[in-house]
Amino acid sequence: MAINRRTVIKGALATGVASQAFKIPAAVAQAGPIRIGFLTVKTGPLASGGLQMEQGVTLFFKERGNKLGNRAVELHTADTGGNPAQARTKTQELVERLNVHCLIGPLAAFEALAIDDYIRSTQTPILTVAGAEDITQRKANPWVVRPSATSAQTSHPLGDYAAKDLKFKRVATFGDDFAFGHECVAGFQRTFEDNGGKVVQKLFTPLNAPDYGTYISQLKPNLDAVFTAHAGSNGFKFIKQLREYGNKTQILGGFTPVDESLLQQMGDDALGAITGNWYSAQLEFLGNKKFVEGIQRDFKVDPGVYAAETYLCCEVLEQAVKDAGGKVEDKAAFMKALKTVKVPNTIRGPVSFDELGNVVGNSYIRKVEKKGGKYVNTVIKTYADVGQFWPYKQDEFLKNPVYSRDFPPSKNLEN
Amino acid sequence: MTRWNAIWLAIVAALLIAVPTVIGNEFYVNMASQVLIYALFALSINMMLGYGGMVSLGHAGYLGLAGYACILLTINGFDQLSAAILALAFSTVMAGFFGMLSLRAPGLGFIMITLALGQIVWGIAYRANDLTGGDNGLRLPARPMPFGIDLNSAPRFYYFALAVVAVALFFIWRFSRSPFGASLMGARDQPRRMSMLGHNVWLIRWLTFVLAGFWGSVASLLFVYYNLFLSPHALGLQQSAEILLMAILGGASSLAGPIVGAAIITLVKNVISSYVERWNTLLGAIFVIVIIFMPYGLVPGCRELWRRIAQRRKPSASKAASEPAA
Amino acid sequence: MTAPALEIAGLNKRFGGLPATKNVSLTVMPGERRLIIGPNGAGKTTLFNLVTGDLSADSGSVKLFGQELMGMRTPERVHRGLARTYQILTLFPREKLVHNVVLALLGLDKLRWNPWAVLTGHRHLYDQAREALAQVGLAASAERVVAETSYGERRRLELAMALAQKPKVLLLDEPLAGLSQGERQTVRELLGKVPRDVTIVMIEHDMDTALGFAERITLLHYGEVIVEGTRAEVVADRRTREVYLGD
Amino acid sequence: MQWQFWIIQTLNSVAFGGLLFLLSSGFSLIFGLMRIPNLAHGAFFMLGAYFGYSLLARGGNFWLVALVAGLGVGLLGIALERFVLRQISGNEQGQVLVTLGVSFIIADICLLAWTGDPMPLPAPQALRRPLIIAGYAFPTYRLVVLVIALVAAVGLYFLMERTRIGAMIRAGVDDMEMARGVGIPVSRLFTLVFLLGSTLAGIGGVLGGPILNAYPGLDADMLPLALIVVILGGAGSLLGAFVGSFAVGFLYNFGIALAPDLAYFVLFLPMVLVLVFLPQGLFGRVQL
Repeated sequence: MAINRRTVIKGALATGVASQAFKIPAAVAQAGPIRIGFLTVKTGPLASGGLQMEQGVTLFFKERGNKLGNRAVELHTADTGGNPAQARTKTQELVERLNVHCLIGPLAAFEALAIDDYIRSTQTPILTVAGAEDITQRKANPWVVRPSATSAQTSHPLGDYAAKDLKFKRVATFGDDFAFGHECVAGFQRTFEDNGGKVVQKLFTPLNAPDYGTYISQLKPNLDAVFTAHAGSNGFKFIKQLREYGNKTQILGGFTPVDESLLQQMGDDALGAITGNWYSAQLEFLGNKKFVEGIQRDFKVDPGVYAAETYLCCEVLEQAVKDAGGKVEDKAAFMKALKTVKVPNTIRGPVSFDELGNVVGNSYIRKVEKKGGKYVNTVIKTYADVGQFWPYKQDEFLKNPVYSRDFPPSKNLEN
Repeated sequence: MTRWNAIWLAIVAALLIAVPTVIGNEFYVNMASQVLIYALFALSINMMLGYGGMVSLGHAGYLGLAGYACILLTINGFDQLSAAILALAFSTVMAGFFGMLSLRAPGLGFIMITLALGQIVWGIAYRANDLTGGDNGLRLPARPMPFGIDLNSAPRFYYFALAVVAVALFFIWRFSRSPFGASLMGARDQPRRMSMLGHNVWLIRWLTFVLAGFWGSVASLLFVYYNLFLSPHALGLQQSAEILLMAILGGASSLAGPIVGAAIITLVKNVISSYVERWNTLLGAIFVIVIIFMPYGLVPGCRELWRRIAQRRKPSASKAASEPAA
Repeated sequence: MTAPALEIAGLNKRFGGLPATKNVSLTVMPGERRLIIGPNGAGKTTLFNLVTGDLSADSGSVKLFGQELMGMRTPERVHRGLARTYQILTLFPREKLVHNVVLALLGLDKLRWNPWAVLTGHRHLYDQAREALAQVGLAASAERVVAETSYGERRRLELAMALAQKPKVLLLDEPLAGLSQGERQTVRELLGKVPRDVTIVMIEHDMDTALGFAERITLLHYGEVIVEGTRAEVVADRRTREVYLGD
Repeated sequence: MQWQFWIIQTLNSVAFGGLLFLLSSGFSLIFGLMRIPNLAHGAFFMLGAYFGYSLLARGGNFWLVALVAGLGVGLLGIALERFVLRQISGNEQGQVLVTLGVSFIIADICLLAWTGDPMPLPAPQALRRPLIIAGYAFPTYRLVVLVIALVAAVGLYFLMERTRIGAMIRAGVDDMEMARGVGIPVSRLFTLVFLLGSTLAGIGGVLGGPILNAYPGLDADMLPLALIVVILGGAGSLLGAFVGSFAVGFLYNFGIALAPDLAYFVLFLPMVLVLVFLPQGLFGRVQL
């Protein structure tokens, strides 16, 4: 726990008062540092992901000597507590009191949605890690870029892989009963069924369900696999309980359940699980090796996907600042730079963005293996240039309603 | 009202009106608006808690009832005023129904029914995602424009909230000194005796439950107008507990207590938390320490402390004064 | 022929398997002073609770001036002219004496539903309350808080609250319990002054006072009416001596 | 619906009910005797799980760890009772505030001490292999937890019904003033009951660990369950807590198995109904 968590620069309290960012002429302000607001969760049940997010950001700016391009950086970290109303207040604080030039975060989709209109009205560029589909789709927010993935983006290739490469026919899906779970499952279901697979059972569990025993005992026999879209401690609990009930079914999953940060704790229970993700700590990119070493060195843990997300955000931000010539005060130009940025060598490989601000980049199929006494997510297949609509066409995709419990419709359920 | 009270009131009113000009920064003005909103929540729950002795753990349910009703009506084409009135009416009627269920059981039973009802509202908000957007929540398109006044700037919204809360506070203040209020407090202390004196204790409690629900719903509308967003997180048990804790922390037996409690909890959550990483521990510690030293909350506790200090300063005078009155 | 002030017929109440009152019937005429006696556990207070509606009877009938009370809630019975005091003091200890009486007056006043008026602005309530306090000799203590008064004063406050309501039928549950000799005398005189348009039913153990006060006496034993009659009849009855006076 | 479904779900129900009994019997005892709604009970359960995790990671024997961790939590309970709750006895609102405050503190400190990551508690090696029943696998460990809960229930029954201490506790539950009057050392009894109740919560946390893991939010997930059990069964009665636990176990498992869409209401709706029609719970000894 020996982390230098206090990244907030306390002196800023004195400087920020009463001046509003957009009133300051760009030329004058450019002399000062770039102010970045970082929304994360440090308390409450969601803190696990939030603390990892902080690891990524902390490591990045430590490596860069607190600079982006040639401008100094002032990082302001805010704890949303995983609560939408508090996320909004903290965003207001960052924008109104501390006059940040851009935001990174927040963790959860419902937090991102709670500040959506505020971001629009204050025109604050934000690099988000939340998965909520429509932020970059039907209700696209022009001030958002998402370098990681939508909730379903990595489920699409996994569905494709399960149907074509693994030749799976019958799969049950299991997910947290909230938007992320619904969207994550829906993406898998769509590509899987479009390629001949059948989702024969769909179960959604309340977020606060203490025990999955009931649900697990309801799983159909003769499944080729069970797909899980549980996040955080729920994914952990689900996989442990599945094996506890002696269920040896192949596990498939979205990008949350067998995260590197939890993998060692899960032990053999997770072995063999195949998941779709835009990242793995095993990726051979030079930048990633440095990142993994850095996290292991500074925090004595393996980097999870949340740490990778914010580190990735910083990489994208850095390039965009360079592209914009350091002029983050000109919001429109800076936002344009963010959306048109191409970063060839991030920890997840090359990334660019579509016109809606969502990432186009590699998507990986990974398998949990044991290497040298350690559990790892080995990459077994790479889908290149996967965007949020892959493999569908944007306009056709957007004609459909947003992914939910009921869309795409489930035609193959067995009851 | 004594002359001193009038002077105090004038000073406090002047201070409150001056808040936006004195503070200046939008963020803190918004913070003040939030304190006002939560103060109204705490004041409304305190009608039950302080005067009626009814501990409710489901008050955030009104956020769900009034809040979602208001947003849904607005989205479906109602103008802001009708939406607000209908939402308040709906929520108050539901309060009537909830009151009938909750008042079946006394004490812990009452707490548990209100908790369960709050959780059921939460569950519906969560599960009925076609209607409520589920976990993703719903957005209110815009703040209302009462009498054509645009409320989008922080100071204007602050004054709007201040006006609403002032009206509510005035009502609740009158309520606390009214014959009905006296009957309610009587029913809190000696329910059996009260009914033997001809008071319909059940009806007194139920009406209070409904009134508290009404003002809770008004606070809910302010919450929604302020945030322009509502999701199930805002109406969970956590939120209900927070509202209850505000009233207890400040002192349920006083009118100012809930306001003080609301200010402390809101500020620790939203402002202190930027400087103190373990703000949850701090909040918990405040609860424990306050109750150990001031078992009935901050405002009554401070009043008592003040009285003692004053007594020590001029022992002879106060002794004489306390003999006949006390 | 006027209807009896209080007419109880065939009243039954069981707690679990134990009968608390068994087929109790008694009739109290207007203006009468009735004493109810019986050993501990005879069901005297239970009988009061059944009459006031604190407890609901299993079967039987209670009529107040000919009007059936069964099925009515306590406050409705009170509004029809019933009042009582409690053996175990049931007051508002944190309030002033005058406020206690005001609450009693409010109970019968439409004003009690008003959430807007300022209570202390209604002087007539306070005047009436002070009057009631004066009636029991507590005029000087009106502004004191109950918790600071003596037991005897509280007993008298109980009485003042009941009397302030100007009831037609007043049930007194051991109004002398725990009082000193002097205080007993005060209360005794006070009861003597209650006008005859108030019918009084009293439970009391202090036989000196009780016998001096009552015109008719009912003896309860194990929830049953054993003896009823005039003072002399009951005292003379063999069964009275057996169950009550003999011990 | 196949018959295996009923068997497996019944086993799920009783196993979960057993765990709930370990969780809620302590809450019920404390509430019954002292009228304190100890809202820190969920946090005690979670703390037990975290203590258990750390002790197990140092290679402790599972059953010994459960006892030690439980007693650790029990000592904390005594501290809470002696130094805080005793100051404000009879002040119900104060008790609500303080116990919630303590649970805030515990949750926050757990986050600091054990990070936010879920921590698994390994079940004893011998119990990790699932049992095969009617062709279906069922986790052996859960059945063992059920057996422990039954043993605990019998033990508590003897303690309450057959010992002097139990008689004193029962007397206190029924009428505190009377108990004080006949010379029962009420103060020491309170401390003892608080120790017992908190220890049970702590042991429950360790035993629940291999099923639920230790994670931030476990407290908030479990506390409502304890409340529901106590409400359904009635406070202050061991039998009530016992029956309530299994009733909730069955309601929860069959509710969500048969009507998955009602998962959010499956516990709260029956609770409202019970309270509306039976305000004292099913076996209430104490006026709630």
